[in-house]
Amino acid sequence: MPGDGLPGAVCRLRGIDKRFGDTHALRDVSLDLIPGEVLALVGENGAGKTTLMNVLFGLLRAEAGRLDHDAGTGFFADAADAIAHGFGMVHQHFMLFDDLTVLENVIVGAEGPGRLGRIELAARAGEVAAVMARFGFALPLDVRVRDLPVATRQQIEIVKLLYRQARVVILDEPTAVLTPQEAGALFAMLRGLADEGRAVVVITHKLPEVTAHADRVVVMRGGAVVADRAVADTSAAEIARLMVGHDIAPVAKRNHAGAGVRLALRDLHCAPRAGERPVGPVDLDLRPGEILGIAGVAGSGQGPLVETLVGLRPAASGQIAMDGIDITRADVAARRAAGLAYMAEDRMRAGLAVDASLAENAVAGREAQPPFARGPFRRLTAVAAFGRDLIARYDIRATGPAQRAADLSGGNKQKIVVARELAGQPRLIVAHNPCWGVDIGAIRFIQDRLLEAARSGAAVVFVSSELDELFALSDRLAVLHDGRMQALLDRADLDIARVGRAMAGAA
Amino acid sequence: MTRRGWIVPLAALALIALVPGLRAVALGFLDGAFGGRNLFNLWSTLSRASILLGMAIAVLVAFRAGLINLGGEGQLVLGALAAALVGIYAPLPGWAVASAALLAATVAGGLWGMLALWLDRGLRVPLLVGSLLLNYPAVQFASWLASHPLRDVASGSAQTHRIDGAARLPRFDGTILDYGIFLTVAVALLAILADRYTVFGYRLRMQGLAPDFARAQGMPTRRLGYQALFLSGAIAGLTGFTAVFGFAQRYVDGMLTQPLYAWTGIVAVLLAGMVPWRVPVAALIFAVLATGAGGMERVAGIPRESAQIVIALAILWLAGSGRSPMPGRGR
Amino acid sequence: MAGGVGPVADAGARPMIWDATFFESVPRFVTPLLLASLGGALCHRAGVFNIALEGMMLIGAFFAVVGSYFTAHWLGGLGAAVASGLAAGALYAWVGVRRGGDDIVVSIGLNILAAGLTAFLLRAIFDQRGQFDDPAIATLPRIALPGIDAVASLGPLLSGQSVLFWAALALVPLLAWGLTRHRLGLRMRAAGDNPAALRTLGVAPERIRTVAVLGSGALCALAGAQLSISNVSLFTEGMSAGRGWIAVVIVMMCAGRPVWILPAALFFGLIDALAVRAQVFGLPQQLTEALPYGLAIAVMAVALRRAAFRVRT
Amino acid sequence: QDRTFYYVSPDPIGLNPFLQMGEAGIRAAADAHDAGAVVIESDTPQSRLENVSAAANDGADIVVVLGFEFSDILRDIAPLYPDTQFLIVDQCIWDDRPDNISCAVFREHESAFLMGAVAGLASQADKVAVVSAIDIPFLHRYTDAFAAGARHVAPDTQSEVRWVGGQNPFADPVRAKEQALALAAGGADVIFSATAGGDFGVFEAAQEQGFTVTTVDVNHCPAAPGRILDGTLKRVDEVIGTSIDRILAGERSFVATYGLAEGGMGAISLLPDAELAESGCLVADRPEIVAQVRDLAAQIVDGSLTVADPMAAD
Ligand SMILES: Nc1ncnc2c1ncn2[C@@H]1O[C@H](COP(=O)(O)OP(=O)(O)OP(=O)(O)O)[C@@H](O)[C@H]1O
Ligand SMILES: Nc1ncnc2c1ncn2[C@@H]1O[C@H](COP(=O)(O)OP(=O)(O)OP(=O)(O)O)[C@@H](O)[C@H]1O
Ligand SMILES: [Mg+2]
Ligand SMILES: [Mg+2]
Repeated sequence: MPGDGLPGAVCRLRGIDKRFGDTHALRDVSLDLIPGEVLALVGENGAGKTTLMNVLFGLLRAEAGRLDHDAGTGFFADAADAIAHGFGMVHQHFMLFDDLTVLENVIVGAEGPGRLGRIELAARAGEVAAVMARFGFALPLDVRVRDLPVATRQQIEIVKLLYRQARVVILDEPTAVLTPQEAGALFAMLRGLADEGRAVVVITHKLPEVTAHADRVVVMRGGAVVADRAVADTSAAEIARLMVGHDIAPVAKRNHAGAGVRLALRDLHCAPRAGERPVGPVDLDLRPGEILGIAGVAGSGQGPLVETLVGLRPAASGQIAMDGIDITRADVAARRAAGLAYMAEDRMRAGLAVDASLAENAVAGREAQPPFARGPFRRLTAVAAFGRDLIARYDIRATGPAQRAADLSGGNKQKIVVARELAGQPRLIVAHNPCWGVDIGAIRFIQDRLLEAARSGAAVVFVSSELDELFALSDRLAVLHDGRMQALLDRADLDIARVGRAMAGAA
Repeated sequence: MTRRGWIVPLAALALIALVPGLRAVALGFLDGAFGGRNLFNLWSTLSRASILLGMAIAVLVAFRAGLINLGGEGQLVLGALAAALVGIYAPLPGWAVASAALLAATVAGGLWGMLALWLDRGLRVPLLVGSLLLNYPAVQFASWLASHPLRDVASGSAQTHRIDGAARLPRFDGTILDYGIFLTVAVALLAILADRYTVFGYRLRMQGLAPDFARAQGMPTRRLGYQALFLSGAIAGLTGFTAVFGFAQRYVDGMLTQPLYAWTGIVAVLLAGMVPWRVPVAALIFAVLATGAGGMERVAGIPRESAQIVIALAILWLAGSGRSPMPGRGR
Repeated sequence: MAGGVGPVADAGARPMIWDATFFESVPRFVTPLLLASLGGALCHRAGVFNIALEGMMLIGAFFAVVGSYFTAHWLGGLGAAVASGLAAGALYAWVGVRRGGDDIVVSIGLNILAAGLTAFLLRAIFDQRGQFDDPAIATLPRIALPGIDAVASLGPLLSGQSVLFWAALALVPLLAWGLTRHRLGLRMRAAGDNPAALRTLGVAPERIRTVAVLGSGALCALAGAQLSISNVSLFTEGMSAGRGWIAVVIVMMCAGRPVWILPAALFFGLIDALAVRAQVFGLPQQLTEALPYGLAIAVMAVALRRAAFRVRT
Repeated sequence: QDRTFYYVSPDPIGLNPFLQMGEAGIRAAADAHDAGAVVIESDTPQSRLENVSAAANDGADIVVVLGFEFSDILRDIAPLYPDTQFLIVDQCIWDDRPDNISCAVFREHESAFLMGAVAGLASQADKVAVVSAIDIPFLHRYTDAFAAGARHVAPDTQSEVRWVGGQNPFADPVRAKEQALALAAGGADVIFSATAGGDFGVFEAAQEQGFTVTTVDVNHCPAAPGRILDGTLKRVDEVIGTSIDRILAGERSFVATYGLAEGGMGAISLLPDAELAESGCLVADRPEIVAQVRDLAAQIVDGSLTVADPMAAD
């Protein structure tokens, strides 16, 4: 009975169940989407939020459950079906075509009428321009997406939905890559859409956004919905407790900065690759035991800076010194020999050889040193023993040192990286988003290890996209904007508004 | 192979055993591969397997490092050519000629291999295409040398003079199999052991599996790449040496290209799923297929191209079953 | 001439390379390269690294002869060639697109299959080894251009060329237009750019890529048909003779852009034609053989250094 | 049938008339001696080696191979099979020939010289040319002797040569055709086609451009009506028959040489008038040319005219 059973709701999910192999990603989930309402969907990493939306959108098949919507009953066959029913989704990772123009990005898959498949480009451009005018966007239609900044890309995604006349608008972590100010503007726009009678769903990890902008919040944990209530009836603290199942004590952080300078950057400029914007100048002094946080919206120059620090890309000019020794021209191996440890952001490609075994990953970087090698020959027993040792000490969930790294869960993969990098008693740690995509338990574990390393005298450069964890761990915080150091704040001066302004480029 | 992987071959075996016509074909095949008076065909098969093994190992070394070297043919031919040059012109005692030729062959093949990587790293011509294109100048240069300056005019063929008898690789009595097989087998053994038991092998493997990872761990990836391509080319060159000093006793235009040794080597490595110890097995299987198909044709009149078709279908079947033999290229 | 054998040509024989038949021969070399490169471009743009162009060409060359011989009409030859190219493309699509096989492995498999299958069928159908020719093989019609014939320099170049030459030329603007202004073309570029994103828009990238691979199969087969039932009227084993690889180079160099592919194919066709003629300069034949490949490396080095193309390998 | 004769070809036989004659010869010999005949085609150096070995292994009484590709192979293989007799046609092992190898070789240059004479006489432009497979000494027997023949009858004649080359020089009509077209464009109006499997391409070019052709080995005239002047005849089939007779008669390790005098080489214009009229060749309508060619042939046979052997010259 379409329509009848949905008083006030545009769609209704009931009893959804979904497994990926041994992972029970969704357990008996039910959810109503209501026109005119902004719904926040929250939960820790891996709670099942994205999976649930993918099921709703026809991108994944549920094993059990049903979907009722205002035009009928039954799951959508595919994304095309969902789009045809007025559903639109902005995905967690941008789903844009870098080499296509903005206009092409918007119309692919909905090219409109046209004889024999011809695209009436002028007519489509007019329609897209009309949509943008109505919602106050100003995007250049014939620029390639590759050449646009992140916040603009976000807007293209939303224009895509509006062009397709979506009545249900789902955004998966849309604010992860935005400054607080940009996020505020986005929510204002979403409120406008809701006021026109659309149902809006926002997935986010930022609880202040939930309390400030949402009407209703749904909390997921371990694949199940654990709370569904009006925002007015709850608080950020309660939502956090619901998410992790217990209260979270704040990280115990004390300043251990010692004397001397461990890392000195002087007028450092990173060598840009083709199509990149220049990064620099960066000037910094970092003391032993000190944790320097680096904040900035994605693409502000964190990547090039980190790569230059660890020796993966040359410096265009300027100087890097470690313990007073110039290492500007030293390669990765030399820097590592001098005590550098590096936790790469892209753990699947740079942090790990996922097709190699756990033990082989664990000894990387020291494969030629005793006890793992004698002369040119490897000592396989020592390698395996070291793998077993790490498994025990870091509580890595694996069948043994010979297990393929690819078969471990995300958090356990990251534990290998952390364990390996800390095993050598490093003097300088460069950690790039080390807690990205791992669950809250593992996050605490990794953060504690970093604090421990700082306590025993290592200097830490801690690059993260999460302001919360930057605030919790940093002794000082550098904010990057468009490749330049926009601000350098002491722990005592940390203030969300101030950091947000610096991220957006204001002084 | 998985459990399911055995079903197709087993079914094929059963079919062959039950149908009389097929049985005759199969017997012709087996005789062509293993039989003959004094097991002559078995020795022929081994002789072919030796060259295929060399080429497969050459490919393996590069592929393990993630470097798609399709230039084996040029490296093989230049190695053979260098060996022939030394073999014909070096005024040395037999054993010294052979050693110098071996050295020249490995260096020539190795340098040609490195050139392909330099084109990639230095000029951005992708290795896959650059190494492939480098085959043509190498093969044509060898063809020119064999047809003009180095030609054994009296023979009427485009071929160089014969290597002096004292320098040749000896043959097993009464067969066409020469001692070159000791060289290729030794190289294969070394490569398989080095892959597992040396730091160098480990680094090559890591670079092949995850190049960004190897770089981030401070492995000398640039040097490793050139070393891998030099080794790969050198092994191909060594294989060329065994062909010139063993099988042919001179360089004959087309002797290494027409039988598609280099391509078969690549295919053997792919079919072995790049697992080192499986590569010699695959090389042997291809040698058996080739000589056996010849026997099948002689006995039963079945065109020997059928073997090629079977190989191609096997590759496609493996590719489609999702077990990508290329590291880091799978799904 | 090297090698000590006295020259047969009389001393003073005038080198003749820029004569009328030379220009007439250029389109014959250009057409197969152009068709195969355009086929490769479809795959390139759709994100399929198809390096089986060589094999697809060979299959097309063979079946063009089969169709032309049995129907005694060139349309039969083209029809059979296209059908075989589509079949080869379908095999590629099944293994490489639907089942997700690695492009390089699938391509190598298909190239080997093409060589083996054509040799096998040559024997099975015509009971021949190596080569099949027969007066019954109908060749493609040549299009005479009465007006242009009169123009001294252009006459031989443009008049009397096969239908496929004109078809290939016409395909260049058609594909260039289609890739931007046709729904399928836009989706192809999208599939090559970000297949996951295309899927979220309700379009299955596999389907688009399948179309691209089928198209490349058909175009490569036509390239083969030009070789076997237009340039000559016969089939020889290995007839594609490395042209498919040159086409791969052209596609990469031009990043799959039809408008750039045309001059590149002209260039390599010209080199190919020159290589055949270069003996008049007394150059050893092996040098002229190697020339296109050496030049391909050089041109690629220059082209790829200048423009920062993404080359997917 | 208690005897078996084997024929191992160096390349796929295909439409290569020379290799086809080898097959015809072995079958005729087998019929004549009530023996079995087995034909094996090779395609690579390795398969030549394997096929010769397999033939000997199968217990062949006589193994006939065609072409220079087999010299090294027989030198190695023959001593292993003393009970088998080997016959190399078109090539020989001159030093240290094992006892069980005999040779039959031809003086191709004698016939090629005659083709040059035909071309020299027929050419209106005083320009003739040769397309041949690959620049090797053996093929200079065709190219050089042809040029010499043309100049012998018409000293002002220019002669040019082009090689097919490529991956497959003995069976590449595509390249053969391009070379012929280029030569025609340069003004040659008679072209000698000595490309083995590529001849068909030269004939196609002749039909398109209107030049005439002389050919090698067998009568090609019906394949390109109105375009072929004359051709050499190489009696491979007969020579195989004669040689097998000699082997069966107990002769060992002989070298037989065949030229115009022995009848192993010939030309269509030298055939009896009735056969010549039937041949379909253009020279049949040019009695003045036929007369001169027959005269030259007679001089070669009686020794008053010697055609230099380009292979011996080197
Ligand atoms: N394609 C997949 N194959 C296997 N497991 C998957 C797949 N997609 C998701 N999962 C698993 O399902 C669970 C739910 O994942 P989901 O992506 O829905 O989490 P999420 O709540 O969106 O987390 P995050 O906040 O990190 O985005 C996780 O354990 C995840 O690892
Ligand atoms: N590709 C794979 N092959 C085999 N097993 C896998 C694969 N991916 C994940 N698994 C298994 O599935 C389980 C769930 O993986 P998933 O990444 O969802 O873990 P998770 O619960 O989200 O943990 P984490 O929070 O550490 O990411 C893991 O135990 C892992 O062993
Ligand atoms: Mg997870
Ligand atoms: Mg998610």
